[in-house]
Amino acid sequence: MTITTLPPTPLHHGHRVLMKGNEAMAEAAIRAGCDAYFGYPITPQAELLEWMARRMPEEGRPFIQAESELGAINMALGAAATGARVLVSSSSPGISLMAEAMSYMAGAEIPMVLVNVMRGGPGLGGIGPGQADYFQATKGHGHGDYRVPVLAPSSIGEAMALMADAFELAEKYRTPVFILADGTLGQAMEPVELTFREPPRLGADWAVTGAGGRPPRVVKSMHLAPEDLELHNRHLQAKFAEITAREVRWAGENLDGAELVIVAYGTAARVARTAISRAREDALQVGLFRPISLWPFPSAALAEVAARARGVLVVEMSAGQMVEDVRLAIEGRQPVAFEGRTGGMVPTPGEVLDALRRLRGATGADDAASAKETRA
Amino acid sequence: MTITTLPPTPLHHGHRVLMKGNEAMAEAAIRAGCDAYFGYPITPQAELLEWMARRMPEEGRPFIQAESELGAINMALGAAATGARVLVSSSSPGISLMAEAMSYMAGAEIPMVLVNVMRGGPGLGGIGPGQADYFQATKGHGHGDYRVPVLAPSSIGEAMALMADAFELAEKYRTPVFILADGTLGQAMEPVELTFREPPRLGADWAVTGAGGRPPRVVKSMHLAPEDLELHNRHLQAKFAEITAREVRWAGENLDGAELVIVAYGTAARVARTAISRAREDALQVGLFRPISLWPFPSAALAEVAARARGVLVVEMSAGQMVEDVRLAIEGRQPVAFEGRTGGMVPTPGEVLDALRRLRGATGADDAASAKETRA
Amino acid sequence: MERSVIFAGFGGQGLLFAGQVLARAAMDSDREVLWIPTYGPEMRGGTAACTVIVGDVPIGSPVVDAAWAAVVLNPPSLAKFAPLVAPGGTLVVNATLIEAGSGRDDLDELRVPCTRLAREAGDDRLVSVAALGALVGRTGIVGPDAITAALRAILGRKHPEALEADLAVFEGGLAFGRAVLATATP
Amino acid sequence: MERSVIFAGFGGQGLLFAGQVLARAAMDSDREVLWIPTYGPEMRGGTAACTVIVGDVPIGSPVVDAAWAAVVLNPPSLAKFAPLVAPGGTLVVNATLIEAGSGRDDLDELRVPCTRLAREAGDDRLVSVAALGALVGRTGIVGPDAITAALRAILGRKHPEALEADLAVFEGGLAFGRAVLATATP
Amino acid sequence: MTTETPKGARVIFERPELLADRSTHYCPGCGHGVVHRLIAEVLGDLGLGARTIAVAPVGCAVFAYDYIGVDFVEAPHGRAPAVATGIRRVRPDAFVLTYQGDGDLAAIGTAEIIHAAGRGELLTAVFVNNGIYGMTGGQMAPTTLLGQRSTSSPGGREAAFHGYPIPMTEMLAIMPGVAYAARGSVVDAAAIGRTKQYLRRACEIQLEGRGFAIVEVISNCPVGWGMTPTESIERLRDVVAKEYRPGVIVDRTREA
Amino acid sequence: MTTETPKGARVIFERPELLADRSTHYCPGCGHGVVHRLIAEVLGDLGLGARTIAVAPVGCAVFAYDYIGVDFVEAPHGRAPAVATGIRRVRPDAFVLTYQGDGDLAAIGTAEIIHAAGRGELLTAVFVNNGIYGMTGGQMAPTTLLGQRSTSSPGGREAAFHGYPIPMTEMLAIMPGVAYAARGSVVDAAAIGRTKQYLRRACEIQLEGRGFAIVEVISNCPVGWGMTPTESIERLRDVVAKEYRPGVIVDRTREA
Amino acid sequence: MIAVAEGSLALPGAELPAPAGPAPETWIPLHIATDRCKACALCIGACAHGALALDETCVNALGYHPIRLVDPAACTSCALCARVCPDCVLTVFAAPKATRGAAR
Amino acid sequence: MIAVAEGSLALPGAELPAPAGPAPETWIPLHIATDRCKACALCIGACAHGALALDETCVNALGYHPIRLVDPAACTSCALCARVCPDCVLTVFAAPKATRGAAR
Ligand SMILES: Cc1ncc(C[n+]2csc(CCOP(=O)(O)OP(=O)(O)O)c2C)c(N)n1
Ligand SMILES: Cc1ncc(C[n+]2csc(CCOP(=O)(O)OP(=O)(O)O)c2C)c(N)n1
Ligand code: SF4
Ligand code: SF4
Ligand code: SF4
Ligand code: SF4
Ligand code: SF4
Ligand code: SF4
Ligand SMILES: [Mg+2]
Ligand SMILES: [Mg+2]
Repeated sequence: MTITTLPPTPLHHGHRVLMKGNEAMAEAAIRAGCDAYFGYPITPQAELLEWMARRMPEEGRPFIQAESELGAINMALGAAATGARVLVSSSSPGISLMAEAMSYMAGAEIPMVLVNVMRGGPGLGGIGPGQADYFQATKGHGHGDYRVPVLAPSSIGEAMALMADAFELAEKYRTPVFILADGTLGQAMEPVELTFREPPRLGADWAVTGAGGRPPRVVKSMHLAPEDLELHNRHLQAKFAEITAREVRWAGENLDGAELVIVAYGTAARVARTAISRAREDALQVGLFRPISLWPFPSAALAEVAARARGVLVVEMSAGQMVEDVRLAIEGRQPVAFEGRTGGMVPTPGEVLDALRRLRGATGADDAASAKETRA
Repeated sequence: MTITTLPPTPLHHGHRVLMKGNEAMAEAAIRAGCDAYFGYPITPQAELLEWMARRMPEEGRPFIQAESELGAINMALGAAATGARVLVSSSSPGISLMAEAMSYMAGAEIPMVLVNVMRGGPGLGGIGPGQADYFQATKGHGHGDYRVPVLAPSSIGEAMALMADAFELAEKYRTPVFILADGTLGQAMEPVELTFREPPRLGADWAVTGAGGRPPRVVKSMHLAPEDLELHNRHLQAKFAEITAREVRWAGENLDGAELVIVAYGTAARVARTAISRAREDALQVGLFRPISLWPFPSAALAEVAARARGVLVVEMSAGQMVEDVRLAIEGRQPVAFEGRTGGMVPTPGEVLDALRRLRGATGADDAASAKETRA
Repeated sequence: MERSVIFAGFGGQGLLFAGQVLARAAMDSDREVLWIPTYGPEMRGGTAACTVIVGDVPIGSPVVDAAWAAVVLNPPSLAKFAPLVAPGGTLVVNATLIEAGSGRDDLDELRVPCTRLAREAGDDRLVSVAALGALVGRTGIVGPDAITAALRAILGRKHPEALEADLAVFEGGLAFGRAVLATATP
Repeated sequence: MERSVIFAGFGGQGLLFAGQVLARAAMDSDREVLWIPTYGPEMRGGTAACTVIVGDVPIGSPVVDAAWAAVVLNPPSLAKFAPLVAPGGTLVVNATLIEAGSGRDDLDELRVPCTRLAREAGDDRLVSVAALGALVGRTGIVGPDAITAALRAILGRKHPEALEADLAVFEGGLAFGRAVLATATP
Repeated sequence: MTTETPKGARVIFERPELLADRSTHYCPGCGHGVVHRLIAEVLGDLGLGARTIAVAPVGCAVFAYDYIGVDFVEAPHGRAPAVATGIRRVRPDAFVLTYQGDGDLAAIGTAEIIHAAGRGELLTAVFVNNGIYGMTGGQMAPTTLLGQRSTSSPGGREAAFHGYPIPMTEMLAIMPGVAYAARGSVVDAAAIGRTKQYLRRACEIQLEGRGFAIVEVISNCPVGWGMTPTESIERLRDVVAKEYRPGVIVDRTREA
Repeated sequence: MTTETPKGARVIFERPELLADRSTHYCPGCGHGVVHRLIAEVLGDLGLGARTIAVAPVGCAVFAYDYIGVDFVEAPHGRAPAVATGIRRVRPDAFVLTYQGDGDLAAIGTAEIIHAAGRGELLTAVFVNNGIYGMTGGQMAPTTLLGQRSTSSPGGREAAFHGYPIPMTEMLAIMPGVAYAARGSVVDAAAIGRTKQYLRRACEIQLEGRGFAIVEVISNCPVGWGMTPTESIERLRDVVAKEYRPGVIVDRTREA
Repeated sequence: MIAVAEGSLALPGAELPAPAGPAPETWIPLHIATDRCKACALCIGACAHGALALDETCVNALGYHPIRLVDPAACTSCALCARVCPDCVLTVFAAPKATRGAAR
Repeated sequence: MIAVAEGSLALPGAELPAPAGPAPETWIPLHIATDRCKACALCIGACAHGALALDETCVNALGYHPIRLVDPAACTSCALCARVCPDCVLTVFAAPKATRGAAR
């Protein structure tokens, strides 16, 4: 069901146009200097691939619809190993097939940006929007000790801006970076100000380019001797610590004097925003804490914000995944409640409002309990 | 480097023999009534596949060395969809390739047992023992909202016993089950009492067997309408809640009067045990809390045990993964410290002892801080 | 204040297009807007729908508890979406294909022979444009000129040949919507 | 009390086998035991090693901070493992291939011409069995009869042809280990 | 709705029993509907409905289980041959059939089909090649012809940039494990009749235990091709069938 | 250790410059060593060392990057052709070479090699077929011969149970994107010489921009085969080479 | 609320109205599952006798103008239409002896 | 501590001792990187003149009895041995005019 952004390219910097999320992300990547795109069709991200299929050749840059997600992610591994700026996109089932290669890239420290336009799972599930790949993106996708930065836009404009940031992060820290969007963001159209940004090229003194005039380089993740592999892991952990210290991103709204705080990202955060404005009508002061970097998770900031509120409501389009990171940040000091829909359903503002009312009604103790229930 | 258990089969019930972990797990599966095995070679689990290659034909049961881990896990999906008792085994990188199919099986509620003989990562990493796939097994392997029971043996004998339990759990709850072992357990030999158990057959009234005499059945994970998929997710979540309520497993040692508690599983728990006995020598009372089901995690039991101690030390052969579940269980009520080695290295009893001494020395506050550091 | 409109009907009736025209018109009228389809796998003959939310501040929730208006172009859509319109909201019904009514007396319900108007203009796909005209004429959610401008902007480049018919059908729908308004006044 | 022995040398020297024989002997002597190889990809010529831990209660840690004894059959193994032996521990050195000593004066260090003994018995692989004999003769970690029984149990079924040579080499190593003990006495 | 025969009249053609009496989700004119009917007819003719376990692909035909009245397993995208292998090995007496599209079989599922065929698994594989990714919106498939436009080859497929179409069935046919490989089409009633014969033979071969059997059916995707159903059938006949020539590609059960 | 030429003497044979002067981790007699040397010789002869980006497999040859002195990327198991495709597309002026074993290329990597070949990627693929999974301990490979014992086919490979050996290079050769496909061996100095010629041609074809080129080299795995190196070479000559016949399989650059 | 009475076209529900042309009692060689027809027109092309056409006068439950046997007399019951129909809309009967003559 | 003095075999380090047979100053057509030899014996089979053999008298750093040119005079510098050696242990030289005669 391809509806193409109107008007078609060229899209002039500074203009305000109505763009489809998938297509806006694709164009933003091109303008951010994406040297190559590799992908495989899957709903609800197909338009991102299709946009690239038309635009990359126009720009004289490689585009390949690979034989599979395995093919796409490994083409990306090879291209990125040469220092190229590479984008890959897919949706939930396809992302699962990329677990091994993501672990390889994290291990070999290969920068690359991977967009997951999440849909409802598990399995083939459905094609409606979802946020149930949070655990996968932030924790256990591939094997081994590694983390990758995960950026979660909640508007099409933000998705475009984060695309450039994602490439910058990837190259600065030599790591794959996830952009975690969902079907709603991918399929919706919004007016966006076209403000493109191409991050500076840092120069990859590690990349394979042909050994001419220098000793050969190897881009690899294997370190057969456990002693060596542990050293490498220490290096990676130090890098993750640095990212955690420096690259936390989040946005707050109405947090001053907020009685309750909603923690939500992406599309769920938009629903929360509407619920919050309605809550004001019945004199309930609610703030929004919106993590933008899901890893590193803004734990310290959240702990501080939550300390000033009576309770926290986590809203997700899942059965409750980010809620674990929220609880790790708050460590029982405030009650944490959860409201979520699954399988392609999006919570409505009304449902969130009800959850806020319940949370206000409940005592801290009750809430803590109900929060636990949500994890049962 | 195939060293085969001596003496070779037949292995009589009741006998005490010296067996290699990989081979013991394979034989235990056969005796538990495993109807089919599908695998792909990878160190350090190759001997499990090789044992099956010899024994399954002896038993007149199917064995296939698939073209890949994707092939193996999907053959398992098909065989298990008919109600057969199916085993698959691999090691870290191969397990990553099974993420999509595991999500499908969780979604379609197909019982199956998957053994991960963990090695050092990330990427190709190394072949030494590791425990860095904890997040993957317990949280984010595949896409979508699902969990699968994860059983972690810490001796070869226990691995054999858990094999039968795993099949039983899988069929009782119609879910894939992980057995999370590591290279040490797979490669080591220990004397084991051969006590085999074949769980009863429950009869699969959902399985595809040919529709003769009844309406056709479909084993699937797709529910295109979000409303339907959400209903299915509610059903799955209810099942996960039931498993969490009923199937928590853990073992405790010297917990009474323990000043400090070590939380560790698998091989790390064995190292902890030795460290604990040494600690007694310098009058340090330390207990061992050993989760056997990593999901469902024994949160309530741990919270209770920890409440009686001054501090908790988590020991893992990783950069710290289970430590998150420990902190979720304890929610800041006691200091949580972490000691781990990575990349195929195994912590020594001496290192663990030092960590215990540091934890005793430190004040609760310091420890909480240091615990945080370990997550940085 | 946010105004949400659901467009629903057969896949072939051009709903997504009409929704985009409205969204484009809203944007060009300096309003904030969000267009979101209920996307699905390639199935013709099924019921398709999209929602357009127009507001003064950036749109928050892409889902609405109740719609400000709905345009239903086939019987299944009436059944599914009429109940989702907020009390006092507007319901545009394609009278050509739908005999039944919503049965709600708290709606401003318009029966518009959209398919006929469209077919008469020679293109079934324009059925949604006719309905859009009626909606605009009835509610003034955006100015008619904004719609015609949007149609020119969108079709002008890609399908100039189609433009005239679209404009004609829109005008027809618009007049229809306004006429209804007139009869309603006294 | 736990006793750990490291066997290390060239891949072809039969270390894993010798370790298994010791493990089997320990088990049959109603001890608890754990055998663990340092497993690696197929590389010949590299250094291979295994550890055997014998105790009275089920073995805890598969790794040891310091070994109770080590059997090193080639120069790299001496360099790598001699430092890991606990003070007062035993070090069996294959004098045929290793000229250097450990340089430690807190060890009971035996120089045994293992390769020669083995080669004389016609099979390089038995070099480890000779060393095992010396270890057992020197330390009595298990009874000699347990070892010969284990050799019979293991080889009897799979390689009866090899059994006699193994037994002979073991006896040779055993005598050597005991002899050393004797010379040590006065 | 069931149809009762007017008195005295003879039934020349009617819906096969194994085909559900309901509207499908397929687009107007889509060949999947014809292939579904042929499978239902053949399974019915051979009396296999009761012992068939079929494997559905990920593609427009994922819903085959809603239309063909036999047990079904839904395979992950491209893995149907592996899933079917698992079924085959534990259910020796089942009749196992796979149904795949060209993206499913010739792209992501390449390894699985080749190795199932290489093992000579006793499977009957139905491969509906419409030269496009229908379900996801008309992207290029490995079988898309040179010059053909798709939503991911908007300027038409170019060998140098997109690569050549892959002759999947011909590649499979060279493996000794493949007992039978044929290519049919849905261009007209006669071709549909021949396709049915191929399918029937591919089923008999499994029953005879002769090896792996595959029938490729070149089909249309009016929506993905951006044509009317009639135009798409003309293209199938005049263009596609010239590249992917229908006929029996290999029959090792006939070889000496 | 470097070797200086005795005064007055002419060098008949010496280690090629691009081959590291160090001991390899390969088992005694392993054919990987010979293939490594040939690659180093050919890249040297063609002066490609400076612009070559090679892709290492997962297999015993994963360490190729320790021995052949060019830039290397380590691919996940079986994915070398995809990795190389990515390199190829962003580095048009690089010389891109892949090195894979039979488990890597013909099992888990089946889809990647077929589609890289189908796209006609400008790659030179070296496929070392030793009919076994060497690195993991001698398990059966797709190329293992019928009757051959391995740690995962202890009774010998049986067609009915394990399937047939897969003629991978022959399958690849039928695709139009494949400009050149040949099979060499390491049975003796003469065969090694021919193999070098094949490798050289496969490299030239990439330089000429003619398409995808692959050289399969049937090789030995004494350890995996449970033989002495000498016995393994005899088996390679007397048994393996009879099934996988050396020679040029297709050369589309010679065709009219 | 306002109900605007508009002379809207007569609409069938899921049921196709009795076909025009031959009166009900005459012999009809085709049974048409009108509600499942998607108007792809492939059957029209398959019919050598031009006996079929889409019925522009109505729209079925799927939103299409369904197929109609416009010239029953021309129909030879060859079933080519039914064999090419992707939606198995058509059931074909051979005329009973009596009527067959009559149809000619 | 006890040091048991045992007459252990003489051992080369990474360096192969000067080969026996021909005296050092005589011409040697092969250079052997002894430390890299894995004693696979493939070169022995390749040599038509039986000029090569494994040296059982010593063990190299890898633990093998390395190859040795036992009959330099028989060597024709054909390099077949070197071409089959998987470890590139052998470098082959053609004798300078003078010595060549002498070697005969
Ligand atoms: C792992 C994965 N990747 C991608 C998809 C999206 N997807 C669904 S169907 C399909 C391909 C359909 O093409 P084809 O197999 O030719 O079937 P058709 O619809 O044309 O009949 C794809 C790529 C998916 N569901 N899972
Ligand atoms: C995903 C994954 N599966 C399995 C392995 C284990 N593995 C390492 S090498 C190898 C195959 C080696 O065989 P081949 O490709 O023939 O190379 P050879 O060692 O024989 O040269 C396997 C299965 C792995 N590293 N990664
Ligand atoms: S998209 Fe193509 S293949 Fe899919 S149903 Fe429509 S016509 Fe058929
Ligand atoms: S295992 Fe086989 S392939 Fe690997 S190095 Fe040894 S001989 Fe070579
Ligand atoms: S072929 Fe079938 S679906 Fe198409 S028009 Fe004819 S009857 Fe209708
Ligand atoms: S049965 Fe034959 S003659 Fe009659 S309508 Fe169908 S195609 Fe035409
Ligand atoms: S060069 Fe030729 S003659 Fe000399 S040793 Fe080598 S093979 Fe023998
Ligand atoms: S071939 Fe090479 S490695 Fe083998 S014995 Fe001869 S010199 Fe040594
Ligand atoms: Mg298709
Ligand atoms: Mg191999």
